[in-house]
Amino acid sequence: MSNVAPANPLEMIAYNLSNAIEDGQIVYVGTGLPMVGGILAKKTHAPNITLVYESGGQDPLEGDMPWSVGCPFTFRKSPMSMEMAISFGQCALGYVDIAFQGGAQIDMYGNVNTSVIGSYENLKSILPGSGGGNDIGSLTEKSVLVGLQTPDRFPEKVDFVTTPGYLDGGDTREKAGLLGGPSAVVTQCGVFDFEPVSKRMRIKRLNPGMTVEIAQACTGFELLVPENIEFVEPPSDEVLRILREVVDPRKVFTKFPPG
Amino acid sequence: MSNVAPANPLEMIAYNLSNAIEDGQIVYVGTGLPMVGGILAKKTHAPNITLVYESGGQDPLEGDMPWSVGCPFTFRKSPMSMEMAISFGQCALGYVDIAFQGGAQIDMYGNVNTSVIGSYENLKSILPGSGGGNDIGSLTEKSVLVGLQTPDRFPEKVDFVTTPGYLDGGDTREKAGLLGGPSAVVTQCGVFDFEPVSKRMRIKRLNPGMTVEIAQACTGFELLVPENIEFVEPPSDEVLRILREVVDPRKVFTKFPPG
Amino acid sequence: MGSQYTNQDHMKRLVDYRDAREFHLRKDRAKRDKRISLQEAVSEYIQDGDIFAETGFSYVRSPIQAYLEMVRQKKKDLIAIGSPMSNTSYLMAFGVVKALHLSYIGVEMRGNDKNFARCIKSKQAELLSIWSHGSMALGFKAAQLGAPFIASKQLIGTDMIKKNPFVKVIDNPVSADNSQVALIPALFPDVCIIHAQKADRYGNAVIEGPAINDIALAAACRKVIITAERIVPEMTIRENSTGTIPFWYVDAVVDLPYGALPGSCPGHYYWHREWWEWLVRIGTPDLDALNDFFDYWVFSTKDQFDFIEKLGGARFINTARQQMEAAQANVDDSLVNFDYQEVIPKRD
Amino acid sequence: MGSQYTNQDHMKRLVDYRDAREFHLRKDRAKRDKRISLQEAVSEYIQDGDIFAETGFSYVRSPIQAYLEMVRQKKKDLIAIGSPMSNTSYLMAFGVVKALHLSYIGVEMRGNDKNFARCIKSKQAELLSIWSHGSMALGFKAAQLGAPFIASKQLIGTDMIKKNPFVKVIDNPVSADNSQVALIPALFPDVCIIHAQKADRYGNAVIEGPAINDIALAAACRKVIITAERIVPEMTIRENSTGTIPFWYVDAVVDLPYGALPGSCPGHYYWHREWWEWLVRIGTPDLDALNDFFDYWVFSTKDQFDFIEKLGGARFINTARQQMEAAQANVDDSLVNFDYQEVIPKRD
Repeated sequence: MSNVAPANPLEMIAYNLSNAIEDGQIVYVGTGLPMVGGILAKKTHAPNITLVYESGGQDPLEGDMPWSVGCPFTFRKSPMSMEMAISFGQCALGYVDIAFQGGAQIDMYGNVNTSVIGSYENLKSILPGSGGGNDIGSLTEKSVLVGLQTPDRFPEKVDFVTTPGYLDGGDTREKAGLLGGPSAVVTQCGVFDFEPVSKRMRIKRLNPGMTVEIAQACTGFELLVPENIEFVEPPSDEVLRILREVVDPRKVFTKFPPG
Repeated sequence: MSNVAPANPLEMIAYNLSNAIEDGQIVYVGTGLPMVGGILAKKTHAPNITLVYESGGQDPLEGDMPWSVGCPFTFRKSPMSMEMAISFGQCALGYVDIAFQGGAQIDMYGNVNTSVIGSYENLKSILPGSGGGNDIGSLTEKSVLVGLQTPDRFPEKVDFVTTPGYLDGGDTREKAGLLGGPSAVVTQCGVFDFEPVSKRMRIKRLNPGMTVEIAQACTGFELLVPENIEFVEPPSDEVLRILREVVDPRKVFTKFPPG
Repeated sequence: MGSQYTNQDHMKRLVDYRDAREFHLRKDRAKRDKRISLQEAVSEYIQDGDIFAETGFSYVRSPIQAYLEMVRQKKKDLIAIGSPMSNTSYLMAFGVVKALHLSYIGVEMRGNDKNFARCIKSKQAELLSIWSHGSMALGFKAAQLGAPFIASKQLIGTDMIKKNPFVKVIDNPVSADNSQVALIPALFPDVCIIHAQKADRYGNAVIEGPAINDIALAAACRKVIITAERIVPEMTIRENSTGTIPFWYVDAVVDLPYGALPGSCPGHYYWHREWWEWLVRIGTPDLDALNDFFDYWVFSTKDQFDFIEKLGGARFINTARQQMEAAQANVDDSLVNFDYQEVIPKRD
Repeated sequence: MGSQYTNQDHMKRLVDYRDAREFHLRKDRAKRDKRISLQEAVSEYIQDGDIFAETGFSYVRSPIQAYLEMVRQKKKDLIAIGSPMSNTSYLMAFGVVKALHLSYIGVEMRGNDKNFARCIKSKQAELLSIWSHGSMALGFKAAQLGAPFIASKQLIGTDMIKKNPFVKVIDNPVSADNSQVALIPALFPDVCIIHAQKADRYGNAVIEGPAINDIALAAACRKVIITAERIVPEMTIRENSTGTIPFWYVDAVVDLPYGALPGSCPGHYYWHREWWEWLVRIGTPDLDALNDFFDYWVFSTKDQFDFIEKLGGARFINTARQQMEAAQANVDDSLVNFDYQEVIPKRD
């Protein structure tokens, strides 16, 4: 038996994000768990990926966990920085393979809300706004969405579409003229994808110990369920060691429970 | 009596171009006589002008006459170079006060042809093309046109509008949505402007020894003639000395007859 | 100065390229010594009612000491824009900003900025339009290019487009594919303050590290104040042509070392991370807390040096310098400690 | 490589941002040693029929030695574009270029390029569209920004607009003023060669002096070859983050000192001015003269070193270095002579 503590839910998210990345890809990294996942991938199965950041840092030298997407670790002796408009332009130009996007709400078609709970006229709660989320999600070939899955946070329809997923499903995203699209959703329950025709969210792989019932109970709409449920292979001790000792040793983003 | 040789026709053009510049202005300089005029102005009555170039050089240290708008003397220890699109953008943004534009044909409304004599389908002679001429002439507040005045080179209507002047006269330039416009024309005959309502070319000031009749004989359309003809004050010996010894000592652009 | 906006409607003025052009044409081009104090620069060039653009990246090379001076001087009725615009939050709280074009307000994962919600809910500040970072960045870039607008694949299909009166969606008339595009008009704020690592006395400025939107904003804005970490000889900039902003865009130059604190300044100092957590986690939950926070940090300081004393004085400055040098791999970072005390407010 | 254009119509392909995007998505991202010889790079990455973009500024940091290699390899049927595109003239004469999107062909005041006229008159090459420098520059810039098009005040009111099937004029739907604008589509050439002062083996490249459109073109083009005045260690570029082109845009890196001759390369060498006057004043008036000129300069040389021998060998190289250093005020220019023998052809 291993004497390494099993992954906590945030660590499982970081691990699943990391596994969404293939070696050699160019990865647009946002703040928080995507940073952890991106750096973990680079230090494990995908050493040849290139990380780019919305504040403009391109391919920084490896170093400490950035505290923000504007942290000097995002442009640590990078060959260059790019202006913001040009950095996002790379997503439209097809130079970025994969990007990550968190949100306060994610709906059954992968639309993301980072703007407002309720409405701007009738505020329940105001969120920071799009930032680069809309840009990345509108332009990048593959976006991986990430969030803590609860029925409130995964409603049938988001209160406000900040970042377009598959809009109303089917071919509505394509018809709107958008590029790329969300390819997966990573939560504490596991990994989801989008059914190719309806573009509805579907269970792809559950985390160890999870069940379809738990996943459904965490969700505000009906999840599509494949015939055979697959499970995520738990991270090896070595991967957990790298995650805990090298990638996020101060547990900036992977402490559980957080705060 | 001065023992300095009087200005030759090309030197008079450079001198009149120089006098179109006011101290403190930002001047977009093209190749040839405009360079001579710009540098002469900086070394005489307008020491505080700033020269900018289409290849991107901004405010270079003073030095030798550039051989081209891409010559290192156009970016000699300049604080920065700008990409081409951004350098032209400055004209639209109102950061450039005055620019110069030569052409194989200039018509009665200040339209300029640097594309083709005849037509592309029925070529008499092909010219280099717009280069930055159209951009500068479409965007800059004041453009000063420059050319050797002959009836062929100053036709009623250019064979091809490369750089818009006042188009068909009156308010047609403004209605087309263009910015700024030509403010003067400088030739071996003197200085012309555009009558404010019709926007037709008008004699403003003749060079010493010129007459209305000679100017008209050099022109392929009817020049407007003001009631009282003014004459250009000839350049002082000191200005001629600076022009000949400091600005263009190798007579790259002011040798007459050229070639 | 001496220039007035030709158009007093700020919604129209933001997208009025002819007005911005006229303003720039009337600017004094002279290459003269433009150094004045921060107090004078803020007093003279930030006018009540201006459309004010945030620069830098929230807490990276942002002219935060100048923003605090705006609070001290009780500037009012500004319209804020920027991408991002985390500092606009406290400017709203103190009545400096009355309305905004929103891209993003927050401090990433460091906590919820409850002041922002409070200002909007109480109608202390009004939301005028909603943007993404990239679409707003294209608006500033359009301005810099002298382009009336730029087409984009951003914003399409969202609810932001319904909350943005400036952007229109049309079918692409000129590309190989005629699918929908969003037209982003060139954006012309009235004024911005840019913190540059180096500037000469005339206003030629050097930005090191990410420029974000600042080069475009320097071109777009009618008025530009540079606060400089260092005033350098003109030849220092000319030697390797490292300038990014030419002097003719600039109205005032302020010699302001530490002007980006409590944010970071690449090449100089790492941020004070606790300060930002104090701000969002302790300062923003209620208005009294925010007033106390600003009494302590802003109203009882007169300049950056008073502020630095409260951060820990020379000892803090040395740590912040070491951390930036280590983060930028200019000193051996295995010898530098990045630990800090995360701020976790007590719960009742 | 392994990638094919999805769309074979070059007129459509030039403005097909989805095709360019697909092509970029299929490019090998690996950060690997991309150094190959000039012969290999031209052979492999310049394919007959490609839309080929000129870079640099005619005779300033232009990859002219690579263009001469294209002539030697008898590349054919290329579609040329660029701003400016003075080198396209001789490429037309030798059948390398069969059609072009014209901004400017000439050598400024140095004489009329009669070859250009001859190629168009004889229909050896076809004019596909007519542009100004700035409008074409906006097309490349749109590509770099991921923007399907950019609106401009250029081209309006001219006859160029009638000779440009790509640009459309509409009334501005989004600015304060609804006057006409020209819509410039994003332009996506297939391939360009960029001469950079520095590149590392992976393709990270540094441009010193005017970048013209090259940074945008590196982003826009489906394939990019870098010819480098110097191959430098990766850390040389990282040390001060001086890169302008990231390695993932780049397909091949060629170690090519003197690659911009007989043009100039800022930081390295001044141009050979007589060569350009020989070219336009003696070489272009008739086809026999041009053939003789190229026999001497191109077909009887195999690389830049053979070429340099004909320019005057080490003595010329030293003069060119001195002149560039003097022009850039890096040596005392009062000690350096800029006189040269202007080329005045004998008249019959």
